[in-house]
Formats: sequence, structure tokens, C-alpha cells
Amino acid sequence: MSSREDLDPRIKELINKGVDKVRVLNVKTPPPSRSVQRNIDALATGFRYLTKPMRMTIDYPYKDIEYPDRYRGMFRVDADKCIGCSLCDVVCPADAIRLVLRDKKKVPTINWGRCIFCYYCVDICPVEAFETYKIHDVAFYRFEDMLTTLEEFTKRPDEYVPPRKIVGKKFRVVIDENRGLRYEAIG
Amino acid sequence: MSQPGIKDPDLNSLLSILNDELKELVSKIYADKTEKVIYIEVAKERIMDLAKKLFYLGFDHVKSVSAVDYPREKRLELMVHVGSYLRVVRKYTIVIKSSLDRDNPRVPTLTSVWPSAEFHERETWEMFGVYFENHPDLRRLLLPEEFEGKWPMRKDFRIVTRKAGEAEAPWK
Amino acid sequence: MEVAGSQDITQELSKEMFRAVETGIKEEGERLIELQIGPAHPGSGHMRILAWVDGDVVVRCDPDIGFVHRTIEKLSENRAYIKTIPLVERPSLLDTTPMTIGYVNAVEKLMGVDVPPRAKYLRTILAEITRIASHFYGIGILAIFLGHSTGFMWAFGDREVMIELATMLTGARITYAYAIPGGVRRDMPQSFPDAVEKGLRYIEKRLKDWEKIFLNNPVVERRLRDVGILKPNVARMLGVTGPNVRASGIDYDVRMVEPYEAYDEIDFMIPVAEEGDSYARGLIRFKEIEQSINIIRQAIKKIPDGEIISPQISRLFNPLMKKIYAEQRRVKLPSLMATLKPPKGEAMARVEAGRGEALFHVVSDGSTNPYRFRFVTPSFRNVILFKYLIPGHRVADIPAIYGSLDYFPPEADR
Amino acid sequence: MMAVVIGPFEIPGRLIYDFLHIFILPGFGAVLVLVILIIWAERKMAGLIQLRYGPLHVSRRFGGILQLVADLIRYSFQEFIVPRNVDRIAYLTGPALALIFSIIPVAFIPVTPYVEPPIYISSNILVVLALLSIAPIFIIVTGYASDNKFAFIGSLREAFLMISYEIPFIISILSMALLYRSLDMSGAVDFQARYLPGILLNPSAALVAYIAIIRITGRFPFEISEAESELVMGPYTEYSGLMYGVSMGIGYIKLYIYSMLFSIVFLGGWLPLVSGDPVSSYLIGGLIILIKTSILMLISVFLRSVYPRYRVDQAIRLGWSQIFFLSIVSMIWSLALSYVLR
Repeated sequence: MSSREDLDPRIKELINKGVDKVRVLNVKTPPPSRSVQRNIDALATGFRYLTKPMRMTIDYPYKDIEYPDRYRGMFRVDADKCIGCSLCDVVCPADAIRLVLRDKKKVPTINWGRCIFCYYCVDICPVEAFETYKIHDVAFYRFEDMLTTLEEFTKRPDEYVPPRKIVGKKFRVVIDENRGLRYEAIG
Repeated sequence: MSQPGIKDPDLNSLLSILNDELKELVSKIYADKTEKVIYIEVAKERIMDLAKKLFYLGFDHVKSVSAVDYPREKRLELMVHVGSYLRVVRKYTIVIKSSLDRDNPRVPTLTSVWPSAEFHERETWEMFGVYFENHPDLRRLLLPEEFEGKWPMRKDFRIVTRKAGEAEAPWK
Repeated sequence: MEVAGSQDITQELSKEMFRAVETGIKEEGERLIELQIGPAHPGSGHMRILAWVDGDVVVRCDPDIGFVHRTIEKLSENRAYIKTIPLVERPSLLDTTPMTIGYVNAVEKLMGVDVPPRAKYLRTILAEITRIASHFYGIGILAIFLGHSTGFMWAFGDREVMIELATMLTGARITYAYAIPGGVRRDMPQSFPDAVEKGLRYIEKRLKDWEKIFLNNPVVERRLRDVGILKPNVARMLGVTGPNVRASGIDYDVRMVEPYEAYDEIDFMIPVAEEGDSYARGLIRFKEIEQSINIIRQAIKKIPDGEIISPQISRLFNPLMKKIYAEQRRVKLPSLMATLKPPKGEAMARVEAGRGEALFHVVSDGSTNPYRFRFVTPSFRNVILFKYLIPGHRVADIPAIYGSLDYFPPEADR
Repeated sequence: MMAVVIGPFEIPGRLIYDFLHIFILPGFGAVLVLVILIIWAERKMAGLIQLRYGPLHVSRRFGGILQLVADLIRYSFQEFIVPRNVDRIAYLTGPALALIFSIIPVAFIPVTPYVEPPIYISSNILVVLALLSIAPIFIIVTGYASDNKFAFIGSLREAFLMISYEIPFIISILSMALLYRSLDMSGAVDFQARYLPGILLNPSAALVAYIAIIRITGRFPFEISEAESELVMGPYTEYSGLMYGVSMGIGYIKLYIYSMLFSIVFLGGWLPLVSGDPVSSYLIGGLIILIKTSILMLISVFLRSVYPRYRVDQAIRLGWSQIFFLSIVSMIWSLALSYVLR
């Protein structure tokens, strides 16, 4: 039905003459043969990984990852720097920021339950009133705890979230040619 | 025949072919300024003929069937994106636009020409209430069975956000 | 006007699909069992596949989608333009960047903003990184659907490397919201090209092992070969997109057809297979990973110096913003961004996401919110395959075909 | 055999041996320990191959070996839900009977030539085969009783596969019995001591038997009747709590018994055994068989990390074509060889 034969001749001409980048790599599926060899290959590959394990996961929470510098984690507001322009509230896509009045100035508070860490508010703030951290793995006991008051939001996030038991060291992720991810201890 | 100010020669020749073929059928053919999209405006009675012609011209699949609601003008605008897998022609997308009566939007189904429109038409039916005549299987697609509102994508559909502690479904 | 033929064509189509497998089953009756696979089933994802089974053979299949429908189109009509960028990421969490690029491209076309070349290259690099991650995800799901747990774990492990790279570039693991109208939000750090090269070399090494344990594994091959054959004609009719259509011998890739961002300046190939079976679909994904590696290498090499945000936006910066932009290469958003008002009109953009072509059509009425935003994801266009590809196959083939289609329910439901 | 005198009681040695045989060495104790170890090893090996740790958190010092015990405890305290529409008797007794019939053959398998097993029958290979082929019937009953479409399809698959792989398995074992001219396991081991281990005498029979074991015990690539992505949990879909844990264990217990049978018929059983003393021969012979069995089990569970599962029709086709053909070949080879070795 949609074969090219019943096409309009002028379109055919256009198809032949027109400019279109065509860079096609023809992929051939291998012929179904040598199944004994391929079975042995598969088993040998499995056995190689068994003898030389290449572990990629990290033993959380006994080991913890320190994320790269620009990681978008939780943040706090410097209420003194804030000029009360309310742009962060306007731009927040998740409606996580609520403004409260303080010294006749509208200062943001955040609902961590809604925040999606897009950092639009951080980036739109004309005075850099937000100070960012790499903290991201926190848990709250109640829904209401995620609604920060202004007092809380001006503090470092790990000062008011329930403390988490970190047993072991911090590690940094390094991309490795042979192992994919390698974890380097910090400090 | 072709639209002035277009630099792409392929688009020029495609436009002239389209103009030749569809002159009697449609009210307007124009390309937008990115020179990748061709808009065709057509009366809804002619839409089947247009579809057959376009199929003959190599536009072999539908990328999207949807609608735009204009409640002030009391119309729904059917918006069909048609594309092609054929070389050269595939560089351009055709957007078919057709005004429908907002109170009783009925239009013949495009699945008889483009089977790829089947699920898109089901979505447009449940979201906008556009009834596609002779569609093989016009049922709800995305909305839950117990959904009671009508045509949620229309502009006059009221979005009710759920209040805290409210157990019932927000649309009830 | 002739509309009576509509049923005939779809019936004709399903007949053709039946013939492809030659099961000999033509009638339905009391012997059919209706299987409801999903939505709470280990092999269904967030959808329900209604399959009518005769013995072990599926005679009819009806995908019931919408379990994770979140009204992206309606939501975007009620929020400012820039707020929709994190929203379009949500449906397909696995390849978020192509979606943001598509939406941002449409908005840029509406506003007439030009993007500086460095920003284009950065977008391209991130899009390809997420494409590799997305393909690995698809391969992993295919593997676990076949019961190959090693393929599943390996895919997620290798995907992690790509995610770490993206984290270095953007600061987030999955939801980057990296592209904004006029450019990107951050420049790449100094150590990034080196890390990318290492990561790519690692993936290249691993692809050899992948071939041995997964692709050339005789059992995997048995499960996938000649299963779910999608003929080119049928693919054309059903409007299938992405690697699925390229596995059926149609060389359709938006990166080639309508180059966006920096794809025009990069030399790469489109892998196309003729067979159209599940095995070819899986193989195409591996070949595309190789091509993506190639694209990232070239883009890292060719990336020009210069601005990462359009001067039309950066001229609105206040002195502090300019200082931050110059020192940290971090784009601050001028206040105008919160209330973008593109002129009246409409614009369409299409991109090649990991699973295929995504289409973005924005209609603006000159206000701060889009008047209408039509968002068609590749999975939504591929979902029709469940209806026409699965009948005639065995129950055990449902996960194999599902996995090979790399169908992602949240993406289809939007 | 010596009797043991404890105070006024004189316990006959035969009774002590039977107790040890059934409850300690090849019996329940060894089964429990070995199954826990093998499941742990399976998960740990899969972890190593799949770039991760595997079970670790419970008893970190010993590499998480107690994870299985923790799982078992969790299963036994979970609520056991009986769905309304099930056939209650069949539903409740099915897995239990399958478990019982998989473990009963232990009583017939000798671990040393000098002491007879608790129940001695001269044709004990045949008896063990017969008993082992009863267990799948209860799995089928289980799937039927569950009143669940997935369980029903799973039990049908089990039935199809049982027939197509039990027959080659039985043929291959019988071909070895033909070669050994004995249906007694002691006789089989004696023959292997005189010539070569059975795996070298008739490799095709060993291959058939091993592949059939993988299938019958539901290991990959033949984990078809429980295929998770298709049938949720196959015949056990409707089970929860302790019954679920039991049904999980059946496969491993079957693997243990089948591997033990394989190690006696093909790997020479207790063969390097030299001691003639009943007590030490029981201990050493049992240990040797246990080691051979656990190596076989380790190989079987290693396959999980390499292979996906076959489709049911492919597995049946494989069973009735290549495997069945090989079993016939091994039978003919045994006939020829037994004529030569006469």
C-alpha cells in the first residue's frame, strides 16, 4: 500500500534530485551458527568476571559518596542578602517556595517535599542570596517537617534535618578506563 | 506558485507540487519561517480527500493528531502532523489544520489512510471530545475508567487541586 | 467521501501480522484465556497488556496505557514557559535532555533567539550521553525480561558511568534541566573532556564483553531471532519511530533528517538493519551506542570556545550576574526568564530522543503561558505495535517483544 | 555393627546409623546446610559477575552468609494468605508433598559401600528415579489448585517440560545401569572403580543427564515454569509466607538429590575412598559425595549469571530433538561398550 510505485512522479523526481544527508551503516545480524563456541564464550566471560570481580556499587551507608563540586543539593537562604524580589517564588516550577514576611521583606522558605532541585531559584536570584550544599540524602520523619520555617531555611540543611548515621568514610567518584567507576577515599 | 522568500529549493519544489495538487481542496498552504513545517488549512469536509492526496504524495505516517481549543471563537482546531519516511520529503512536516464546531466536533477518521493515527485519535477523542467517525476502536486511552469529567484538555475544564486530607478523587 | 474502508485496512494489517508467524489460529471462542498482564506484574511496567491466549499463542492483544498519565500538556498551559522545561523531562526520565532540547528549540523558534555554537555543542554532548544511558536502560530491561539478570545489572552499571559524567556537567544525576532558551546553564568543567574520554573507552571495552555474554549468547539469540518481525511496510504504516523503525530497514533519524543543535557539523552514521526482528532491534541499540561514542568524541574535539548563552539574554545580566558568569561559567537567569512572553504564533520542533522521534508543537497567544503545547513522545507512537506485533506470538514472547521495543510507559502516558 | 550403650539403654548401631543417615549426613542436616550455602553462593556469584556485592548486610563478617537464615525467618513470620477460591486441600498439601517426595530418595542412596542405606533395595537407582518423578506431579497440582491463570499456565509448562526431559534423563541413567549391569548404586560405583568414572565411559549420557537435571530442577536457562517476567511466579504465584519459602526450596532440594544421583552414577560416588571401617567410611564417603554434589550444584547455579531462559516451545523442542537423540545415542553406546567390557 505504501510502496514507492504508486507515488506521484514529481515527488519521485524530488526524492531523486533533492538534497538529503544519507549516512547509513548497514547492520548485519550474525548468522546463527557456531553455537558451541558461543556457549563457551559466554560461560568464559561469566567465569572471568567471577574470578576478577569489577565491583561498581558502593557499600552505602558504610561508605558514602562525595559528589562533584557543582552538585545540586539542598541549600539555604541568606535572609540578610535577600532583597525580597520574590523571583524565586515566581520561577519555581514545583511550587516549592513560599514567601514569608520578615522586616517588611518577603523572604523565601522551602518545602523540601516539593523541591525538584532544578536550581532555577538559585540561578535567578539577582543577589546570590542562596548558599548551596551537596547534601541530598536526608529523610524526614513527618510530612510537616519538610515545610521549613524561615529560621530553619537560613540554617545549613544538616543542622535541622534528622541526623543520619554515617558509619564510614567519604569517597569521591572517579571515572576509570578499566573499571568504569572507581572510588577514591577523601581525607 | 511557491511562497516568496524561501531559500530551500527542495521546499520550493515541494510547495509547488502541493499547490498544484491541492489547489482546489484547501484554503491555504504556507511554510513557516524555519522552512521545515508546512501548514495546510482545510475545511473538515475535505480532510479525507486531502489525506488521500498527501498519502499519494509520499506522506505516509501521522506523527500526531490533536486539537487546539478556542472557546471564544467557539471552535476546535484539529491539528494533524503528517510526516514521511521517504528521503528528501522527510525533511518537512505537514501540519493540517481544520476548524471544527466546538459543540459537535465530528470528523472522519484518518485511520483508513494512515493507520498510525489510531491511538492519537483515541487520545484526541477523550481529551477534546473530537468524534472520529468510523474509527475502528474509539475508546478511552489514557484516562481512568472512573473519570467523570468531560474533555479535560479543553480550556474550560476546571482543574481542581486536591486539598490535604481529601480522600476523594479531585474531579468528583 | 469514502470512510467505510477504515476497518478493512486495520483488519488487513492484523491479517498481515498473522501471516508473518503462520499460527493457523483464526477463530476466537471459549478456548481463549484472557490474561491481564499488569499493572502489578513483574513483566508489565506501568501498563496493562490484555492478551487473549489460545493455548500458548496470543491471538489478540490490547495495550491499556495511561496508568502514569500526568497531563503534561494541560499542566504546561498553566505555567510559565521556563517552568515547562523540568516538566517535559519527567515523562522520559531516562533520556531527559533530548526532550528539553526539543521544547527549548520550539520556544527559541517562537522567540527568534539564536544559540551560540558552544551551547549547541554542549547540548549535543549531553544529549548523546543520555542517549547511551537510555539505550543501556533499554537493553537492561530487555535482558531482565528474558531472564538474563547479568545483562540487567551490567546495563545499569554501565549506565551509571554515563550518569556520573552528566552529573559532572550539570550537577544533577537525571533531571538536568540543562538547556534554557538561548543556551545552556553551565559550561563544562576543566576535567570533563578527560573524564568523558575515559568513560567512553570503558564503554567500548565493555561492549566486547556485552557481545559475548548477551548478544552472541545462543539462548538470547534463540529468544529474539525471528520474534516480532516488523516489516518495513507495516512499520511505515504504523508510524513507528526510533531504533525500532531503523531495525526494519528504514533510515529515519531526525538527527540526520532535520539536524538540530550541532549534529549538522558532526560526521556519524545511522545504523540500519533489514531483519526487523527483536534481535535486530537489540543489535541496533548497541550499534547506536557505538555511534554516540563517536559523536561525543567528535563534539569534544570540535567544541568551539565562546559564550554559552545568547547575547540577547546575557545583556540583561546585572553586574553580579556578569561576574558569576565570567568567573564560574554559570549562567544566572535574568528576571525576564521567569516571565518569557514569546510573540503570538506557533512553532514546531522535533528531536531524536533515545527511543525515537519526539515532537513539540507550541502555540503561543502572546501571554506568559503556552496556549497549547502538543508533546508527542516516541513511546506513544510505538505503543500501537503492541496491538499489531504481539498477536501470533507465544506468551513467552510478550516480554521479549516488549523489551525489544524499549517501550517506556511513563513516556507514552506523558 | 556395634551397639552403643548409654546407661541402662543399649542402642543398636543400625538405628544410630539410620538416624545419622537420614538426619545428618546425606539427609536433612546436610540438605539444609548445603541448600543455604548454595543459595548464598548463587547470590554471591551473581553479585560478583554483576559488578555488585550480593548479600552482605546480615553477618557482614562472614560475607552475609546468614542472609538466607534471615530470609527464612522472615518468610515464617509473614502472613500466610489462602485465597478464597483455591482448592484448599490441594493448595496446602501440594508444595509439602512435592517437598517430601523430593527428599525421600535420600533414604535409598548409600554413601558408603560398607553400610547399607536405611532402606535397602537392590534396584535402588530405579526406585530413586521413580520417587523423583512423583514430585513434579504435585507441582502441577499446586498450579491447578491455585485458581490463577498464571499458575495454571506455569503448571502446564511444568507438565510439558517434565515429560520432555524426564524421559531422556531416565534413558541416560538406565543406559548407565545397563553398562554397569547393576541397578544398585553400590554396584555402579564398583564398576566405575574397576574401569573409569561413568562420565568418561559415556560422556553423552552424562551431558544428557546434566542438562536434564538443570531443567528438572528449574535452573537457568530452563527456569521456564516460574518465568518471572511472564508468569509472575509460575505455579507458586498465589503462595505467600512460609509456603512460598518452602516452594522456593523445593527446586534446590531437588537439585541436591539429583546432583547426588549424578555424582554416584557418573562421578564415581565415594570413589577415592580407601578405608574399610564402617564409621570412617561413612564419614569420608559421605563427605566425598557431598563435595562432588556441591560442585555440581555450584556449576548449576552459576549458569544463572550467564543465560536467560528458553521459551517453552524451544525447550520442549530441544528436549525431544537433540537431548532425546543424545540419550538414544548414549544408550546404544552403552550397549556397545558393555559388550566390549564383558
